[in-house]
Amino acid sequence: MSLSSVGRETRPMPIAKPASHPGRGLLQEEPLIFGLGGWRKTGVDLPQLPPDAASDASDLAGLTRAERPSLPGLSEPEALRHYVRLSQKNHAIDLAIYPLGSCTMKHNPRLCEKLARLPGFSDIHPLQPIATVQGALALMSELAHWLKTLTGMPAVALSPKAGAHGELCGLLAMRAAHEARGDARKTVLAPTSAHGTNPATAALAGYQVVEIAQTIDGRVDLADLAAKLNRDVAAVMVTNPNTCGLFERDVIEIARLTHAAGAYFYCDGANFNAIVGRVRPGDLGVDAMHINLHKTFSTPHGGGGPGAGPVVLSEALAPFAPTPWIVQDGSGWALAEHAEGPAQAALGRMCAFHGQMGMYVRALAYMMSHGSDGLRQVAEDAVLNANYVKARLQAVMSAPFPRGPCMHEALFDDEWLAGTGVTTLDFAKAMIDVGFHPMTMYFPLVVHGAMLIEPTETEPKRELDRFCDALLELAAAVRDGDTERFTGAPFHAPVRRLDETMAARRPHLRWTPEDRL
Amino acid sequence: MSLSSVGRETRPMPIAKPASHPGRGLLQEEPLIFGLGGWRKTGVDLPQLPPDAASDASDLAGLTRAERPSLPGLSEPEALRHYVRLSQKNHAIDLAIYPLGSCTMKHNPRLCEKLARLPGFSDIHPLQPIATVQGALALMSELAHWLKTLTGMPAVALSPKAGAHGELCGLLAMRAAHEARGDARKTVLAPTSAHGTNPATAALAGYQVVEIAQTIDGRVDLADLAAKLNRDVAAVMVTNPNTCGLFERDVIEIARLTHAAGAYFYCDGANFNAIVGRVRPGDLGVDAMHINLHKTFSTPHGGGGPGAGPVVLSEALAPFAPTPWIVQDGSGWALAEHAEGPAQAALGRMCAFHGQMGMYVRALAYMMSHGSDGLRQVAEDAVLNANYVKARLQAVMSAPFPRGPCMHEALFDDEWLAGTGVTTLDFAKAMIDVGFHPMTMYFPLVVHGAMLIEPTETEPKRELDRFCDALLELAAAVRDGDTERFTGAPFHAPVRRLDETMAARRPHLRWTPEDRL
Amino acid sequence: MRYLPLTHDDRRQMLGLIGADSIDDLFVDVPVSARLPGPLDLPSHEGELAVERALSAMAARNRPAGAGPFFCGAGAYRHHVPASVDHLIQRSEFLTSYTPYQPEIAQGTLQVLFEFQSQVAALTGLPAANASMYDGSTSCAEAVMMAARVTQRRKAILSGGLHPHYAQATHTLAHSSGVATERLLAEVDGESAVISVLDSETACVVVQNPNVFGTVSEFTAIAQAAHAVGALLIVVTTEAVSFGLMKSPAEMGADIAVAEGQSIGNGLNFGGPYVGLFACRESLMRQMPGRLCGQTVDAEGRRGFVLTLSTREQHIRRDKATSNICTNSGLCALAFSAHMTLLGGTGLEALARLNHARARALRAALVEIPGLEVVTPRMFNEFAVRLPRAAASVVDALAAKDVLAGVPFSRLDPSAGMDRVLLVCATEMTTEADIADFARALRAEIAA
Amino acid sequence: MRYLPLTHDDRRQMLGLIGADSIDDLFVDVPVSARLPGPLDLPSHEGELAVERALSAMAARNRPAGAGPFFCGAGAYRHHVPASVDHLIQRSEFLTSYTPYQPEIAQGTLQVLFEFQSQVAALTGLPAANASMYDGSTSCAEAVMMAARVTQRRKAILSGGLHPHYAQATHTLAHSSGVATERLLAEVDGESAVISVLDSETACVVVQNPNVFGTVSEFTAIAQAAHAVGALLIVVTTEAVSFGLMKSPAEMGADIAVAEGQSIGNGLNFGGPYVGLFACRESLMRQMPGRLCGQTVDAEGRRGFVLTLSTREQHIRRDKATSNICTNSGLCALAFSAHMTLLGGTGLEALARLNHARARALRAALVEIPGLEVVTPRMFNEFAVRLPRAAASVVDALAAKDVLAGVPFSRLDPSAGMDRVLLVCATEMTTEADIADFARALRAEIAA
Ligand SMILES: Cc1ncc(COP(=O)(O)O)c(C=O)c1O
Ligand SMILES: Cc1ncc(COP(=O)(O)O)c(C=O)c1O
Repeated sequence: MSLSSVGRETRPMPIAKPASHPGRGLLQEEPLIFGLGGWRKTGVDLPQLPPDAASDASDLAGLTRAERPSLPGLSEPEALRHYVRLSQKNHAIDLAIYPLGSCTMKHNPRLCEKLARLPGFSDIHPLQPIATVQGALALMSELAHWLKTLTGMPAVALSPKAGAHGELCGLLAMRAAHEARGDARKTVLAPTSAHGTNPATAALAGYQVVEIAQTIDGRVDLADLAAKLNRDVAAVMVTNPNTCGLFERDVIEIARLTHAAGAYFYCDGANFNAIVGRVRPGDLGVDAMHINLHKTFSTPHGGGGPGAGPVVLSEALAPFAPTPWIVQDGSGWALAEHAEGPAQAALGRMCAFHGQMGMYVRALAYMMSHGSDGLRQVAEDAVLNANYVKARLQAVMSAPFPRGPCMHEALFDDEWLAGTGVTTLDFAKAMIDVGFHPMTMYFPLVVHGAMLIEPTETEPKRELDRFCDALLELAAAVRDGDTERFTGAPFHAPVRRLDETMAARRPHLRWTPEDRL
Repeated sequence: MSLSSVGRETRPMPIAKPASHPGRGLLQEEPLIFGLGGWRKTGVDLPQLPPDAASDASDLAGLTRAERPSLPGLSEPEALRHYVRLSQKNHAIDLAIYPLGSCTMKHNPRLCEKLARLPGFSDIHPLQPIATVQGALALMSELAHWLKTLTGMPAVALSPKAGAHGELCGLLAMRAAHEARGDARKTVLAPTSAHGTNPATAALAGYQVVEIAQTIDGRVDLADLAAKLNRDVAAVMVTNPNTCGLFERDVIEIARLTHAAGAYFYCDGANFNAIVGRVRPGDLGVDAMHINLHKTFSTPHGGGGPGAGPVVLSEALAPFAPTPWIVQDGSGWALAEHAEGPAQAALGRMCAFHGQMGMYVRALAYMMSHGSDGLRQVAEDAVLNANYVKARLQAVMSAPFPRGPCMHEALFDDEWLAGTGVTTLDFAKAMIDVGFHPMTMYFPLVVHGAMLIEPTETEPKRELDRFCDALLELAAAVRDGDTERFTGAPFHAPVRRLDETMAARRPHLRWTPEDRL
Repeated sequence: MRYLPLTHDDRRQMLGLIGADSIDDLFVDVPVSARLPGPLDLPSHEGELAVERALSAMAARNRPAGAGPFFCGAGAYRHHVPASVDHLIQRSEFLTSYTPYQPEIAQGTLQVLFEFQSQVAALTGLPAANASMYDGSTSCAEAVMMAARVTQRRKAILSGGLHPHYAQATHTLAHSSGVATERLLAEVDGESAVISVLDSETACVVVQNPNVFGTVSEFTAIAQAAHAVGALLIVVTTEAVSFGLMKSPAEMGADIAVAEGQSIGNGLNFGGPYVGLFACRESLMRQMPGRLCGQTVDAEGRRGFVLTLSTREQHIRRDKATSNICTNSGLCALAFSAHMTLLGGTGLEALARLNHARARALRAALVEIPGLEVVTPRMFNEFAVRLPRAAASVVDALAAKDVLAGVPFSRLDPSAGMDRVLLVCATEMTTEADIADFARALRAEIAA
Repeated sequence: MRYLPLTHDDRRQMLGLIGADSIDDLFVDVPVSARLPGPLDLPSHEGELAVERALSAMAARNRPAGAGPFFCGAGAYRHHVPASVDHLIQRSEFLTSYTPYQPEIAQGTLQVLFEFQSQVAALTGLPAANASMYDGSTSCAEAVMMAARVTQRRKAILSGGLHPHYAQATHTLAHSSGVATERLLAEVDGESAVISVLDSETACVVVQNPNVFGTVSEFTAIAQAAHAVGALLIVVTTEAVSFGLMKSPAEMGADIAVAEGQSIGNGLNFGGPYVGLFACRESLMRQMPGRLCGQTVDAEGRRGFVLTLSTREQHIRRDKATSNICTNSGLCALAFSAHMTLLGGTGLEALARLNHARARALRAALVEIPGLEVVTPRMFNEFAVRLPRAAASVVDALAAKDVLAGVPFSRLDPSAGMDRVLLVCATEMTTEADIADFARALRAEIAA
């Protein structure tokens, strides 16, 4: 994840407005669809209705809407142009490094897009007769096999729709397990450095959240954990590698203490990319861990989603996995869709149908392409790239945890900016002007003015050098006191710095006829 | 077609070079593939060879190359990024109006792209048994039916690969027809306004080219034509609507005179878009006309091709059409691939195999989508858009043929720029700075400093107004003597004006290790 | 490996600069006992061709909806998606971008989201729409949690016409926070039954239109009754195309409208990814889950868009957030919005009418079959029929004849005692020939 | 109509501004007799769905190469094209741009063309390559015309190993300008026979490697003989993958090299669109047909690319141009270049070796069949076999068994008296199972 600011909404100083052009070079200004004058148009040709059909409304008498939705329709040329123009105002992994820490923005193979579009996958209905979707179920169980083998866990629930949904699934399984043995519990322990979804999920699952302190070297404080563990604690949630990009050295002890207290150990697997093929969470005592297929296994982020968050489960939690379950039956594959038979203890259903099939296809294609050898290499190159960036920038930018290697991401703070009049936010916006997307800012919260850089394994050395050179050049400019370059940034983006304060003060969430176009 | 200049290669005055960034905002600088360091790499994973296979070279002893081609290979992330970055340095019809006169840059439906990729079309071999490609032959004959009906001509040769190839096919059919009756001829008549491919084709077909004069209202001078017609003339080549965007009022008389002299009438059909569904060339006395499927029928230009140039033929020329011919036989469709049987008199083969199948699929999908009603509307809207632009700009920009309507394109000259120090070329480059692609310049040659604007029917009124407003604003700037804005243009394109003179003086056509990267 | 740019030389040089002897030095923090010595027991890397062959073989073992007669609906619908929509969502700049946290270089995604929100608001009639949820079912669950927050009450009433999967997903989520879900008995025309069980403990009632049996209803009375006891009305829609013709949730007094957006712009995909639509009254805006895109200006006063009101969200409010959702369904929202932009209000209404006409034609054909009874009183594009025997067995028998006959209600809810009920659906994709084949096969099967 | 943005209102307003009463006023220059009163007798417009159904039905009546055993080559080859290549050529900015006549806003296309030319130069070994031709056969024809221009001679000798379609296309073009084409008798290993007919009238000799029978040869002696009489050597290659392993045309003394580039980056497409590769010696550069992209600098001294030496071309030189070609095969050149960039020299060599190995495996399987004789002495990835009876009938019989057995030579040249010769090809797409099925079916067919 990434924040442009936390409680630090940007509020740029206004600047005189220049003559606006229809476009500039290749960059086109583009109005809203509401400004393109398609109020009575449509860009879709449908067959004419049989007149009787049109007229006869016996079914719908009194049930139809007063007036048709007032939405513009555009011819295909207009619509296509609208979106192509807009697309060019976006940064993308296909354009340059996307160094958002904790987001694992890696290359998305086009093979995966192609395969997900095979009619045999894209044009099948979730409730077709089981005999007509044997290939789909086979693919899901093959994916499950890879996930279980890579994590060393006995079971996996595929249906969660994203990481946060997977967290919820994991905690609900723990709740079900506790309830099953009449041992209701109230709290969840999580470090301050945890990603926002961890406490949010715990609350959604009906738990109180208690924070665990962090040691000066950026790991969970075992003593504090031990002190806070008690019979009310349902789960301990730890991210590993953690959000500071560090491996939790004492993870096995964390698991032991957690289990000793009768609690379960939830591992946030968003950073699995750093260890895939080199470490199995199952060997660390984990009870549940979600895997963001849209991170480690490269399903595209698509400007915010969709993703998928399968959750691997320990023996203890497996019986409580949500429905549906894929089960082998003599003739082939079947689905246990209700809490009965093998799925009797299931915690229920996380969502309609069977989860994110489109992501399963992509993730499996990605895994098979890399293989067990390639996936191990993924982790190694991801960690190597992060340490390379850390090594190159450390001299100039201050790192809160300088000693020892980092894992897949390099963390810096804003100590080095102290007194320069340049904030982490300013520095980030200035990166845009030299062609780079900023890193994750102000996360994790435990580090002041955090800058979290995750290059991923799909960045070539050349791009890393380009990136580090640019940051070092900017850092030099900071030292030279060239402050405007930062406080006014960005200068070269499609728009200048945006007023987030105004957006929040007077929320304007949709176009209305009163608006300009 | 379009020229950035004719004998007027641009040679910009050098300017001090600014600090170059790796990128600027979203626009990324991108080196050549040779600069990305993939000399020992590959982005393709192939199965290992059986060792014996690798070693055994009994077939190839002494025949293998001294060293492997020294070409870089890039991983998919690097390769994809390379091309996506480069793509953003292009203008495209999907971004804005592409007003190149004579080029018919219209919207390319994505449905056509999708259908051309059906394995049943994209994955069939041209020499598979005829019984296994009946659908492909059916599609070709369906396309032929549409082309013959729309042009009112009895026959069509599909195989020519582009318009110029179609011109050649037409002239060779005429040559064959003349030779067949022992009446060898030497010359081809064509107006000065003709597109360069007309004289070039005539020469390639072994004819001498004699130019026909033009009347002051931009049409073929009948008297001059009559005077030049004689027993040596094999063909008269006329573009209709012509390259000035005007309909040849006397076209029927031109045909009559031509036939009276025993010559054939070739019509360049590049501008068929202006009359499709409203006029049938067959009703005008045409003997042969090529149809650029990549213009009128919207197969994408792809940065220069591929296209397709089927040629419709009159009764007189039909027997001489090149092989292959599609013929119906009892059991279905067949191909006459050799000059025998029905195709006995065929002029020969224009190319290997059967022509541009990929374009046939797209063109037929486009035709069926529009239908006979929609195609007629295409011509009407194309002509309407051109006349609208002419009407809006005429007040300020000088039109050589102001009186009467134009057809699909509006022609202006540079009289209105006289004495301003701004040339047609300068004006065009300045259009780039306000977000528009220039019109066709310096063509047709009969008009001084020509500016030929073809909007096509797929431009909405809003875009035409944006375009006209911008040109009128620029015209005002010219009158205000703001000359630098033009002579120095473009300022906002990915690169400044390029030195074409140097490129031609010292041709540098490939990267060599001596070059910078 | 084609996806890994580093060469051995690169790795050596980089380790050198880092000052590490080998890659293992970078994994020192991993407990020795947990370090894997080598690759796991899984196949090693494969070329494109091999992977494509393997997955194509799996795909070939499924029967695509487009391969023959097909009548499944029940929450997932087969509609025609224009080729340009799938082309657009594959644009690198949309496909491979992240959540637009840096607005200055994400205006493309942000403007699309603003337009999407505006479209959802127009369709539902409710002014505040968010930037998408996972799908319709999780939107329903989140709506119930939101209602509980707003009303400070802990009981939700779910109508007997609510899609069973939606009811189950809602129960799963509500249960753990102590919000009770009272689900009425499955009933073909049962929406209005919710009125009788309303009380002052009720946080919200959840009704669906058209409901899972395809029945179309009027909720104004329910809205009044709910509001009378201080409860909220949540209207669920699983077939978004119906927005083109049916009364909008707002017209019937809904406080929150949630919908499955898959029907517009998105394929069946065996159930996911889909896109959840979520809209509510202005006054409830700050209680909404999910991301919101808002209009603002840049330093030069030009219009621009940003993610806003994020103080509701997990990354800022943490355990006080309105939801835990982070990654949502952005690209599916783009597909929805682009298809909606092509349709426009005019096209959507025409599409809705066409769907209704097709369903009427299907009903006319099936009603002729002896032993078959149409049980849905008023429908849009799907309806329920009662068969002389268990629907599941009939469906399997027809599948063997390559006709996908619809969804047996028992598959969704085995305990409802509706084993003979079959849910069938028709859309603009359904041809006369499909209908004839279906009717013939079904008649034969029932007679047999 | 979904592709036509103008509304009736727009049209009315625009006609008003133009000062026309109706659209007919704009067609006044059309002779009355030629004005069509209304739409022609063709179907009227159809929606996407209907068009997709109609064309899909046609596609379904073809047997895709990928649907089973397949062994056709003879100038068109089935290779694996990486998914990213097809994705890239669909980028709006490549797909929907025109010939790069405005270099400042076409640097994307221009840099690709410069890289393409550099790649073609490296593969052929000849320094001057153009920006593509229609295909291999028209490149061959243009090469002969170019040789005639350069040498001022009017006779071209075509080897008996040259693809018959190439020979015919060349004859068609050369004939009309009075350039005689002397085509030697079709012969499996006949390239060297050209030497005997060389004389001082000869403008060029055209040889192919591997030739149409799959035979791989050495041309150094031919080059010397040709140069000795002042003729040029033109080397044709129809299987571009062979550049990864075989001697380059330049290594063997070619003056001009032309090739079909389809094998790299482009599908079979029933014969088109393909992409012609054209390269020559530096000294012949200005006589080349087609477009050339050259490197230059912009006003700020930064590197950029432009189309150059256009004084050779039709749009400037008109009837004196080196060719009439205008539209070429730009997008196929991009596909070629992108695939080549993924392969690199390393990958191309590996791919070539793999193709050779597969063909050897095929040959090993077929040679076992009684009555079948392998006639190609040295091959790369295709070869000719002689069957006991007419190859065409055998091929048809096997097609009925869903095995596409290759190309009967008689299909290319019925007059050569080689009716029993069958051309077969194997690539990286050919599996062991395909080969086994083929061998089994062929053995049975021959025995029958
Ligand atoms: C550490 C961590 N945990 C959890 C999540 C939530 O995952 P998702 O966005 O897939 O819901 C993220 C996503 O950014 C994350 O970085
Ligand atoms: C009038 C005219 N004739 C002929 C041609 C040549 O057609 P092609 O480029 O398809 O060879 C063109 C192409 O621009 C043209 O405009």
